[in-house]
Parts: sequence; structure tokens; C-alpha cells
Amino acid sequence: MEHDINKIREVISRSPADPSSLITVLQDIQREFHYLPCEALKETAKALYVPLSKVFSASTFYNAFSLTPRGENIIRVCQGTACHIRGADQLLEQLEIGLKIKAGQTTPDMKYTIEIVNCVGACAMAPVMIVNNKYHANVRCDRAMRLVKRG
Amino acid sequence: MRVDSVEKLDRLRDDYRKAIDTQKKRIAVCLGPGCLAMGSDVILKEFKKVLADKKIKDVTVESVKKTGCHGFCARGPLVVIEPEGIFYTRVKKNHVADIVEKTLINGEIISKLLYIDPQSKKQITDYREIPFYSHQQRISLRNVGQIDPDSIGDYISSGGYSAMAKALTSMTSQEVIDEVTKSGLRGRGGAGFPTGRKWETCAGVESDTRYVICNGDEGDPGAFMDRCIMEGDPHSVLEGMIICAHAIGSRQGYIYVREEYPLAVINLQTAIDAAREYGFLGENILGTGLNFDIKISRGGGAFVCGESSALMKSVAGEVGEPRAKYIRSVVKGLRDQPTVLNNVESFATVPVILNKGGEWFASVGTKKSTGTKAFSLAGKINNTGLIEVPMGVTLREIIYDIGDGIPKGRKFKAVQTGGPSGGCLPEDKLDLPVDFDTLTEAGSMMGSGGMVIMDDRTCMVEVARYFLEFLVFESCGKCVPCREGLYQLYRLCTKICEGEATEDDLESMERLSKTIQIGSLCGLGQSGPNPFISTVKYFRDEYLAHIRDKKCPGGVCRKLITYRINDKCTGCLACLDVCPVDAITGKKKEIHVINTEICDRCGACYAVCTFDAIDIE
Amino acid sequence: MNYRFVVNPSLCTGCRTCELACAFYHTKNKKPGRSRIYPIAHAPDKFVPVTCLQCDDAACARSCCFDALKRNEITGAIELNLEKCVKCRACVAACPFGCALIDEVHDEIIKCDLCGGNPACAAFCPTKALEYKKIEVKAAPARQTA
Amino acid sequence: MIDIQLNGKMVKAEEGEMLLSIIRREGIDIPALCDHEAIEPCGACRLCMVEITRKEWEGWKKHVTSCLYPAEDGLIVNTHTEQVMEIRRTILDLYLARCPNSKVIQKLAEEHGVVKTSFEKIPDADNCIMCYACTRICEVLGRSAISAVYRGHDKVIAPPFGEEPPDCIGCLSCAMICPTDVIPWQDENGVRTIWKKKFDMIACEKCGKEIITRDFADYLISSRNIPEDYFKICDDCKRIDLANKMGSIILQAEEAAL
Repeated sequence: MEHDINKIREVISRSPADPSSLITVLQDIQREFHYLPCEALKETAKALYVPLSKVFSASTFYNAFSLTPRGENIIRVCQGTACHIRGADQLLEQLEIGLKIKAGQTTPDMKYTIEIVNCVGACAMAPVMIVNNKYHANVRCDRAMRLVKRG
Repeated sequence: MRVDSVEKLDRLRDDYRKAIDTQKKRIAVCLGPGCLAMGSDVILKEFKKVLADKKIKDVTVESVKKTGCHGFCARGPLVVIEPEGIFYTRVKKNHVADIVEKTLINGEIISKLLYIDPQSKKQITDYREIPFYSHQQRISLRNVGQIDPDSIGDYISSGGYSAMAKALTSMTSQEVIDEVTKSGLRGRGGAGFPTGRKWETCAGVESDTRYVICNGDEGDPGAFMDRCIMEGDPHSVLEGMIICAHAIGSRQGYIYVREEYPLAVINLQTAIDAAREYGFLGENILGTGLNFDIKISRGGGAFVCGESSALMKSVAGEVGEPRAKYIRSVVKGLRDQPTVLNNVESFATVPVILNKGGEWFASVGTKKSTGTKAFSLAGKINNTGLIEVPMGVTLREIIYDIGDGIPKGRKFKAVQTGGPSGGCLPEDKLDLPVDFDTLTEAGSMMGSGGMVIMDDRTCMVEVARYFLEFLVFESCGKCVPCREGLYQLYRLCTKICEGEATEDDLESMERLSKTIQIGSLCGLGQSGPNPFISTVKYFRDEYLAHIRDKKCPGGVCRKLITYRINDKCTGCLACLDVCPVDAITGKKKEIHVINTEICDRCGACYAVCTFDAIDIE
Repeated sequence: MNYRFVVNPSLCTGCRTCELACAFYHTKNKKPGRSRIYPIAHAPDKFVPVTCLQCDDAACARSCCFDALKRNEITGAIELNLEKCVKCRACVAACPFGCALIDEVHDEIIKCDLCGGNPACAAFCPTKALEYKKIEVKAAPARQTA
Repeated sequence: MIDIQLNGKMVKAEEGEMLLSIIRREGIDIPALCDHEAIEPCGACRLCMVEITRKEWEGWKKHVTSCLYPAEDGLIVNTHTEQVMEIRRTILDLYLARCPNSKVIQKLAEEHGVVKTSFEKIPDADNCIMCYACTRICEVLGRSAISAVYRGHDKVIAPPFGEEPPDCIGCLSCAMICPTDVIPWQDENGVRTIWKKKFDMIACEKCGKEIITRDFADYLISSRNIPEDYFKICDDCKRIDLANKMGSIILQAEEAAL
């Protein structure tokens, strides 16, 4: 998937051109393109005077970043302790069966990606599922797919 | 609108306070994480729409505003109407018109929205009388749920920035440090290192650059106190950091916020921009010559970055791998400069310590753990939510008096505190006071304040496996005991859960745990085996049940249990539709049957059955 | 540091005793190392004993990215710290005189270190073509700069 | 100079000197797989852990990695206590599960009485013991061509995107420093291959002998200001040139003296 190089440079230029803004730049790229395209990382390495190997290490170290394109709708299932003991596993399994993909994967039609998050801080309303920044509380496992389709 | 003197600040505070007509109604809609997940933002919009149409805004209603987490998430979405403190629970969009009509205009109370105390069966109007709140004492959460986080005016009128003004204009750095030391404040992140001594050491190191860092990573699953403070009262964190900057002489501060808290980043940034505009950040603060600015550093999503040296690497734009802290970060931290790193809650508490004095703070709580601590109650408990209690309160008071016990009348089994570095304490430990040292002696740890309550439907071996799986995923992978040791510990724990382990597997796990605790480079590894060690210590019989009788008393480990439908089944087809492997057969209104060969024991049927018709052996 | 390693090629008969002495001095686990000094004939029966000139601004030390080549202030020799050396051969390629070389026997990089202040080759040279003697400081000849 | 007590014997040391170098100087042998003189200590393998205490700690003791712990006056260090040996045995046991067929690990483990791993062997395990010597040496070199990627148990050493590392100059430092020789490389008819990247070697203009790659030479020229023509011929030919040049000077001097 080609990306306009100027767009990439514009995103990178939003932060100061020094190594300490690497994480911020990667997050801006992730937000802009929903993943970290290979050429964007090469541009970042040049722009911030950081070796490409360190940029690649950071892109694979942090959970927020994905090196492969993600679906339009990101479904994040919380697996925090509270959610885990209030049925997050069953919730995740229903989604994996409903969308026929495993956690961390994207549906072939690039519409849905399931991701596991370790805790989103809404433990009082466990189990929690987030569809594109919309929080859903006390999700019963059989209602998961309906909430996803509704978006 | 630059405030460049104490007098101007005090005058501003009086103006704000005078502007509010205390007789008029003030509506506060809770937009904390829990209520937000239940759609409280829609309710706020509805209030604004209804009030705008009615054009009564100026007569009876002073303001409609959003607040941070009010605390009682289980009863969310929450609406509070001041000055009476009317506490409406589980408010829906269609209730808004009634509330405006009845309560705001006619002053009537809508009883069906009130909280009914399960013990006394009495309806309580004013939230301050509800047991959930009356047992609490809020210091770091003093403004959370009371003020609008986006309004610096709200914060100032509640007394905000007065401590900063006092520190900057009438206290020397050493006096500020002495006051914090006298208060006995210990780090709220969980390590409990005396904050006064940390500031003193850092101030004593010769350097022209020092950093103040606020640790908002809160990676512990099941903990959301920091999130609520950052989202609900961001200015208190800024004020705490400015006071610290004055104490140690720093020009630059960072707030490290985890990637999973986007709203906290937004609210903090709004607060920073407002503080800069008012001159509380930037050059020559309050005309005292202190130059100090704060930048937000967004985490990338790594639990290990809660550890201070890994966090500093992440702020410097590198991979979050901890370093051996034989040279402490107060001497050489961020970019090898002296750095003070404290937790969100610690900074939010500092202004109160300066305003009310160190002795007052030391008088709260216990001798060695002074002041109060915020906890997030979650898991199998009726009153899930955010609380703050003095140190020394017992677990029983928190779980039963405030938390109102276990739902569906099930039996309490364990309380998990301290997240993946903490442990699980059984029923006979409920009378232990909660503070830094007592829980640690009992094999768990107070930690950052996450408290997850477990009932008899939880398997403690599976909980240990869950934490080990979490740590294997979150370990940075740098040192051998943690990368390899925790992985092997996890593999062995999984073997126990699948009933294929032997007793000397258990013994080798205990031996391996010792090496991981002593050998690991950072806190993640050193405390990684704690959940396993504490569950083996208090629930050894469950481990032996898995190993010897291949049984799972909690009914969770999939390889060791079987699901059967009993005669309470009403034939509602709910479980039949949800079963992923179609192992359930039966017609509508007839008792269904689970084919135990096909069933892969995923537990979906048990989750959806509302008639308690499924037994687990 | 007022000792100098003085080479007088015209006295060199090419008998290679110095090579022998150097190799045996650097014996390691019972195997003699490769010599750091080479009497090379530039004309029939005319030899020049070629070894490291311990340059002031040594190209070998400059080329070493791992700080493994350092001057010993007492003997004046640039010594190779084998603990630090990762055998990347930068110095072998960079030395303009080819006096940093590879010892295949011990599989390591070698260069003359003046035997720590008492060069074996000078001790055994029969014709005094090689000498390690005290020189008045003011008369010390300028060093070869690379 | 400060004094520390090492296994009961009083020893002199520099302030701030790492314990491991003192221990080694005293001839005590303790394992340290991820330590190397050319790179900063990083405390990854934890094998060099020792027990430390002080008189004023009244019996309380701590275990630290000696490669990273700076010596302080009055420190009491024990390198072979039962707990320390237990840590080493367990770590080597874990290493045996991670790299079952690595000779270095097998030998070291046997020396500590661990013959077979008591844990589950890692599927398709290679001999990389994740000591990060290769990535650190490349960083000291100034190229940082390779790095440790991913996190936790699936952390591996790799070039960016698993492709040919653009910053690699083929100097082989990583392959040479690796304690278990895991990094494959080849020199074949004038071409060096490492990390799937091909490098032309510089052939000596006179005899064709190859020493380093063209990229490595260019790097030394640009960043260590070594004149370009030093790389044109090999060390053997340079010595012969030196002898001839020196010889011709002598001959002229002799003729002038006649």
C-alpha cells in the first residue's frame, strides 16, 4: 500500500526533529495511517537522526503500534484482571467466532481488527469492549457481535 | 489573562466564588470512565438541550457541567444536583426531562432514581450519607467528581493553586521539602518510598538541570485511580509538580500518560494550556522567578514502562528497557540528570499537605503509612468504583462496609491487590489493616491501589496463570530470569490448569520463583512470581486438587470441568444460540441438553444463562 | 619515556634472529605467535627490519572504533588490548606500514608492543641493528607521523 | 583507593570500579556471558550475580550483578554462597531450555552441575543466548545496524524488517563478538555476505589479498579520518614497500657518503 511521501513528512514534521520525539512521531503516524508503513519508518529514521534499527525496535516493542495495516473498525477487548474474572474470555471467543479471526488479526475484507488491551481503566463496568473509541460496559458475550455490527 | 502575583490570584478566586449563586441549582453529570462507558455523555447533552429549550437556565439553574469520576460507578450514570447533593443513580436519557421538570423546577425528588441502602432498605437522597461515601476521606480525590476538569476557574475557586502560591512566595525549597517529609507521605505508586527523602536527595545532587516526572502509566490491570485523577482533576497534578519543581529546582517536567488513556491526555493538555495562559506554567511563575513547564509524554503501550528507569527511556524516545538502579534516578535519571519521579496520586496530594500542614497529614492514617490512599474496587463486588480511605482501614471494612460484599450472595474467596506484582489474600486475612507494610508481610502488597475481589466461582490457579501470561507478554525480555523464568513458570502453571502436572512440578516452580525474584533486573521480574507464591501459600489445596484429583474447585479450568444443564432450565434457547460448537440441543420451553463430548467448556452458556440452570462439576 | 627503539638497517644481515625472538616471546598456550618484525631485503644482501613505528598520531589507534589500541605512556608503545579487540581488522587495513597484522595461529590481531619496555628483538640482535636505548630528550628525532 | 572484603579477604580497589573487574583481578572465576570489555555492561544474563552486604546492615544482604555494581568502601562481597550458586544453576538450567545445543551453554552448565534442563525445551531453538553483545558492539561502532526487536519471550536480534540492514558495513564485529557464534557470514570470491547483505571486499592492488569491505573502509575514511589510499594495498605489500623505500634512502645516503 503506497503512501504519499509528503504526507508522511508532514506528520513527522509536527514534532521536533530530535531522537526524543521518536515515540510521539510513531504515534502520530499510527493515528494517521492506522499502522506504521515501512517507508514511514525509514523517513522517521532520517528525519530524527535515529538509526533505522532503533526505530524498528520501538515499533515492535510497544503494543500501540502495528506494522501491518489494520481494519477500519478496531475492536479492543479488555483483558484486565476485573474483566478477566467477569467473562472477558467468553466475550473474546464470541468475537473470534463471529468474525472468524483470532485476536490480533484483521478480517480479510479489512473491515474489522480484534485487539486485546491489558486494562483500559473502566474496571468498574467489566467486562469492557471498545469499538473505535466507543466504550461498551458490562458486555454480555452473546451481545458482543450485535454491538460490533452497530459500531 | 496572566496572573503574576499572589494578590491577583486571591482576587481572582474571590471573583469566581462570588460569581456562583449558591442558592441556585448546580447540575453535575459524571463523565468518569465507568459512567462514560454507560453513555453519560449523551445525558449531559440532553440536559443542555432540555434546559436551553425551557429558558429557565438563569432563574433556577446556575450551571450544568461534567465532572470526573464521582466514585460510585456501579450505580452509574450518576447525576448530582447541588446544593442539596441530590444523588440520582442509573440515570437514562429519558429521565432528563423529568429531572428538569420535577426536581429543578418544582423541587421534587424522583424516588425511583434514588439509591436504596440494601441493609436499611431506606432511600438516601444526599450522597454524603450513603455508606459508600460516608466511610471515605478524600484528599487526592477531593475535587474529582466535584469540579469540571476543563475549567481552571472551578479549580481555583475550590482553593486550587493556593498551595503553589504559598510555596513559591513564602516557603524556601528546604521548607517545602521539610513539610513533605514531616507529612510522612510515601510514594503512592506502590513502592512507598518516602517522598520527602526522594526530593531532598535529588535537590542535594549538584546539577544545573533537574527533571520532575509524573508517572501516569498505571499499568496494573484493575486499577484506575490515576486515570480518574488525571481526567477529573488534572490541575492538582500540575500544582503538585510545580511545588516539586520549586523544591528541587527544576525547569522541565513531564507527565507520562499510558496509551490506553486518550481522554486523560486531552484533559491534561487542556489543563496545561490553561495553566500556561494564566502564568502558572512557563516563565517567571507568579513573579517569583521560577521557570517551569510541563510536557505530556504519551506512552506506547507497555506495562514495563511503569518502572521508573524504563519510563525515563520511553520519555527519551527509546525502547522501554529498565536499567540496573545501583545509581538511583534521583542522582542520574532522565538523560543522566537528577530526576524526581512520583505517581499521579502523590503529586495530587502535595498541595493539600502544604495547605493543611505536614502534621495534619501525618495524623491521618497510621504512624508508618500516613494519610489516605485511593483504591479502585472491581471484580466480584456489588459497589464497584473509586474510593479513598485513610491508611489502616481493614480489608473487611473496604469490601463489606463500602463495597457492600459479593453479588448474587456468593461466598468471598480472595482479594487481589497490587496487580501483577501483588498477591491474593484469603478470607482469614480480611482484618489486616491496608497500608504499605502489613499486606507485604502477608505476602501480597498494597501496590498502586487496584483491588479485585474474587468469589468462589474463581479458580486461584487460573488467576496465577493469568498474571503469569500477562507478565510473559509484558516482560521487556532483557534479562534471563524474567524472560525465560516467567515463561517456564507460565508453562508449568498452564500444565497444572490442564491437569497434566505432578507435585514435583510444583516444587520446581517454587524453586524457580526464588531465582526469578532475586535474579531479575527490575521490579517486574522481581515481583513477577508474587501472584503464584501467594496463591500457593493460601490456596495450596486448590493446586493439589488440580494435580492429584484433576479437579478445578472454582469450575474454571476448561480441561477439568464438565457443564450440565439442571432442571431449572426454562428452555429459553439463550445458551443454545451462543454455544460456539453447537453442543446444546433442545426445543423451546424444553430442558436443553449439553453433549459433553462436543462441548469445549468455553463457559459461554453459563455466562448467558439467567436462570442458574447450568451446573459445573 | 626517554627510551627509543632505534633501527639501523645498514647493520642488518637478514639473519632473522629478531623474528625468532619476537615469535617466542609471544608464545601462548605452548605455541609461538607470529613475529611482529620482518627483515625484508630491498636489494641483494641488503635488509631492512620492518616493524611498527609507534606513530604519534597512529592511524591504527584512530581506526579502532572500540578503543582497543592505546599508547602505553611508559614504554611509548601503542598496545593492543586483546580483551577489547573484536578482530574487525580495521587497524590491519588502516596501518600505512602494514605493521598491524593477523596471527592465524592464535586467531588474533597482533602489533609490536615493544615487549612492555624490553624488546626481545633488540636484546638478541647480533649486529646491534636494533637497539632500545636511552636518548637525551632534546636530541630525540621527530617521530614519523602517519 | 578503597578497601572491600572479597570472600573474606581484604582487597584494594578504585572507587566506582565494577565489582566484576575486581573479582577477576583477584583470580576468582565467575561466569559472565553478556560482559565484554569493548561494550558497556548491561546486566542481561545475571550470571555474574554476587551477594553483597555491609557491616552496618547487620546481616541483611542483597544480590547484585557484579558487572554493574560500583565498588564502595567497606563493601563485603561473597561470590560463591549457596544462594548465588543456586541462582547460577537455575539460570543455566533456563539457558539449556532456551539453547539446548549450544556448546558454550552446555559446557558452562556442566561446570555448575546442570547436565539436563528440568524445563520444557523451546521449540526450534537456536543458539542465540540474547546477550545483546552484537547490537551493543554495533552501537559502539556507530552504525547500530541491527537491534533487539519485539518484546518479552519472542524478542530476537534482527535487522530492520528482517531485510538487508541499510546501516551495516560488513565489518563482522557482531559475528566476532558473539559468544556462541550464531551470526552466519561468508567470504567468497571477493564478496562478503552477512545479514543477507552482500559487500564487495577491497582487493589489494598488488597481490589481490582481501582484508575489509569497501563500505567499512569508506566508513573509516569518513568518520575516523583515515586517508583513502591507506586501503589500496594489503599489509604484506605495505611492509615490502616500506622496506624498499627505506632501502633506497640508505643506498642514496651511502653513495653520498662515498
